[in-house]
Amino acid sequence: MTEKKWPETWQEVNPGCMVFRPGSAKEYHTGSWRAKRPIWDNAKCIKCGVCYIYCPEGCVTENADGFFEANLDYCKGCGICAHECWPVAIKMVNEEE
Amino acid sequence: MLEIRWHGRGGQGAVTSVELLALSAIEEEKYAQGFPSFGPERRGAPVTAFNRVDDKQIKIRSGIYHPDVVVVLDESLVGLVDVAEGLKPTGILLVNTTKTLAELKKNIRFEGRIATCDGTGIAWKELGVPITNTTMLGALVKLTGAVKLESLDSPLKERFGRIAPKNQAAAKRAYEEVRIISQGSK
Amino acid sequence: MNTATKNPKNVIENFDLYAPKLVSKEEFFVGGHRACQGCGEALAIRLMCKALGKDTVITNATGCMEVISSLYPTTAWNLPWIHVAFPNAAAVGSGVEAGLKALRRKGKIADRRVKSVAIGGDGGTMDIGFQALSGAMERCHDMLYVCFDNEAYMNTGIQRSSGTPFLASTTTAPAGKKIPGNQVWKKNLPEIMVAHNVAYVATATPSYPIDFMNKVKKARQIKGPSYIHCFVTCPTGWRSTSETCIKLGRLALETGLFPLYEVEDGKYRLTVEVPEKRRPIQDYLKGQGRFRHLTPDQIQVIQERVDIEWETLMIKVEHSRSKESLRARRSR
Amino acid sequence: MGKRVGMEVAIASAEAAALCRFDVAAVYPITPQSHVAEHLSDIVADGRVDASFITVESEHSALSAAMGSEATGARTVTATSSQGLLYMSEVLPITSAMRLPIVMLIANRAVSGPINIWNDHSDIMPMRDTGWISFFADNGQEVVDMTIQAFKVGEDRRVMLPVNVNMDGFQLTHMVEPIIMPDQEEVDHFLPAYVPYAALHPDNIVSMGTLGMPEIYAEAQKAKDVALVNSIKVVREVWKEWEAQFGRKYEPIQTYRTEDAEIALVTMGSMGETAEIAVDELRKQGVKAGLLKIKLWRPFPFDDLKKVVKGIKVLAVTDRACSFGGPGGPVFSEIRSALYDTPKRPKIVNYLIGLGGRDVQVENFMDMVRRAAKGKLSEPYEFYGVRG
Repeated sequence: MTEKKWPETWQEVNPGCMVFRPGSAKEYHTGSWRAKRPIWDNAKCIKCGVCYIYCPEGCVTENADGFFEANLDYCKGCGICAHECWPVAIKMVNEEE
Repeated sequence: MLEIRWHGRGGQGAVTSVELLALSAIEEEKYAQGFPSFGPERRGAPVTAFNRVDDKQIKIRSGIYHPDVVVVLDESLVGLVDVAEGLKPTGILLVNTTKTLAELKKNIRFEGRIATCDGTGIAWKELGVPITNTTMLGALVKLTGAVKLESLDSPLKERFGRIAPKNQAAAKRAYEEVRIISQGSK
Repeated sequence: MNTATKNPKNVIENFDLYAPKLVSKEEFFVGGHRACQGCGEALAIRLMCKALGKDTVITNATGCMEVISSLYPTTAWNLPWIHVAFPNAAAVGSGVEAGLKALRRKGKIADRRVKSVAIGGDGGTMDIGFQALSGAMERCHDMLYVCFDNEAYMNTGIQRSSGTPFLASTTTAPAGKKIPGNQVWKKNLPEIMVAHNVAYVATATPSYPIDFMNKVKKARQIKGPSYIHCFVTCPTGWRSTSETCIKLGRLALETGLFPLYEVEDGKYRLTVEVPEKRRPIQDYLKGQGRFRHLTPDQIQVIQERVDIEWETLMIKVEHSRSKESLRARRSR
Repeated sequence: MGKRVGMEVAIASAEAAALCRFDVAAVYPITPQSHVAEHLSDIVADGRVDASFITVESEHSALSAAMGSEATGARTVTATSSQGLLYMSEVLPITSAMRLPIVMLIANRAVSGPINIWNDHSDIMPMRDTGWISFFADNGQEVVDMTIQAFKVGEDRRVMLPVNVNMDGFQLTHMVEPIIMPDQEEVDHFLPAYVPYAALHPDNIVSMGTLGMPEIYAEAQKAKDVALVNSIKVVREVWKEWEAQFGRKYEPIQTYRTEDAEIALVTMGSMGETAEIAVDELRKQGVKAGLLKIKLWRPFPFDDLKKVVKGIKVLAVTDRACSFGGPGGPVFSEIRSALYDTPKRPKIVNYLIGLGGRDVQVENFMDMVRRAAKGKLSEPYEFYGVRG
């Protein structure tokens, strides 16, 4: 189903305001909400994935080396990952730093 | 157009009677209506139900106030409710009773034709229960010719299945036994 | 510091260290949604969807999760999803189930099981949606209902619901000079669901993600009604810091306030062990602004209630265990 | 070509839904709709239609469950009346906004209070702005025909809107009368299988019932209104097809003896046929009377109305509901508003009749016409026959 991302006119609004683009909320970047961002110290990381599982945005992903990182387009800077990281490998730093 | 009012008590099957009569008439390619009085009455309370039968399409959907026929399924209603209310002078009052005209007249103010039938007696004998709706239907059919007696067969079968023959027998017997006990003053 | 770090031994028993790594990386509830920073409910939904997998239809009651996930023309959902109104998620979900069942039976859709899952907040489930939930569960639809209980109407601004705990301050049961917050005890909905003879009832929290996901998977398999009561932190409504989202859920367990258990065919079983010596309720209450006004006496009243509820649950668990062993002995 | 049967109209409406091979029925019983609910469940229990019957715990859930099943692409029917319809009111506009073509059979009944189980239109009238297509039936035959037509109109891709079929409670629902029931093959020929625009299924993921911000909401409302307004074309088309196949003609406003009429009654629902008799009687007395029977209430047939009132000097509009504190009954205010722009509009008077099951007889309709012809009523709208 093709549809315009943003309906300019009433004719372009989908019947019933249905959305046929699953996961399209990705178009909105919540990264701008962030005041602090998480930084991983991979030397301390045990690759357990607790940061991945606890992220409300689902924005922490595992890289090729098995370490984890946050997609800053979506990270709101809640700090859960840093707080829950057992080996204390994640630190929240101010955005401007 | 023939307009009929049925008097019974909630649970005695007056509504079934009007349905069966309407279905029989429609089966004969006639037009008919059958409808209950839409009251809050429950089992035991005096209730009424109505029929219209005609050869032409029936348009009217308001109530029936001046019936051509009144059928009383339960003789205890006579005197309790004004069963002859609005009944056309040329109409017929049919009562399920074994009472004599004189006895009935004590409680009925109607100068037209009166017919009786021992519907309860017939129902006991034919059905084994004192439910008189199908029985009295037979009597009504005889008096009015609203439908042919045989036309009751298929609706009765549809409705009662296995015990339809008993109901047919009861209707037939009432058809034969109903008597006009007063031709009225007119 | 998080409580897990403080009691690593205890936690490791309940939380397989590397289990998170094994959890499916597929996201069915994606970033870009507008939930608050550190939203426990958004996290819980993300985990629930992972456990459910793709053959699922979600029915969402009106509430935060619907609002933050479905701003037309976008959606955070990677699953078929429907929202109708506030009180009727269970009813809509039951219709989804009936529709899918009929269409599958008649060969109009693919011949495979697609699970109907209805979700709502505590208000949409325990209050305004209660009748619809009761009806749907009683009718034995093949559906799962998950209540995300953050203990107040957070979507509309932290008003009191029947899920609000005793003495918590909300915007309609505020901690006033005369009346110190919510005056009644929280409604025990899981118990009410057990009374519906629902085949599977469980409590959960995203603080114990593997436990939660296992319960969702179990409920998904059940061919009939199942109910999960998921306790979720709302940093905004609880006036707690975002990063303590997980910790508060853990403290709710460790204090015995919100034990994690499941009830299968009427049998109770704890799924996450609670420390022998439960933490004092004060540990849970202190990090939350909604309880800041409490006096020591009031905290003591809450402690006593928690103790009683805990013991009551333990009796049920014990009773279920002895019933089990009795049955086992008989069958031998 | 169908079979002429005697049948209670409520049962006939359920039979008509069965001819449409519904997939799901979600119904909560209420007087005088209950025979519809019972008979739908009979049909499912007997396996005459392969469907699910959901015994919901309320009307709110009835329509909610119906929405859930319709959203999966299942052809879904529900039914209600009176308080039940009001209880559904939260869900009604969402059904149309989400473009789910559910068919609802409504046994019209008065709204409390005082509580009253009898017929009038005070249940559907407050729901007129919810975006549903509304049919009004005069008799059992129309109930059956309209039920089948409703699925075809609603499911049409140019429409995709829910449809309610209004039948007067008791006056129609509890009436045994002759009805020509179409054959299954005829209905199968008329009504194609339902192919939904979108359906809840993992094979084609959709989000339904999304949030409309202020930048979207107004556009969405406009889109819904246009869909409803334009649906009249499809209604006409479907009614033409129906006439061609079944020989029974339907029009948004059916006229009776209006060719040279100077004064016309306006009715909606089962009183129309009784009013026809009144017109006949008045004609016999030399009164140039006629009758307009509104069959399509939403979308309102403005063009049809303007056409049929040409030459009519007085319209006596009957309403079966009161718009408290308003300009008159809902049908009246609609008609008056519709004719405001016409250069030679008739004088329009309003009678509120048949409220809460109050019987209206031929003589009453004749009286209404006679008095309307004479001139003004004492009030802007009259509670006809009310004592005091």
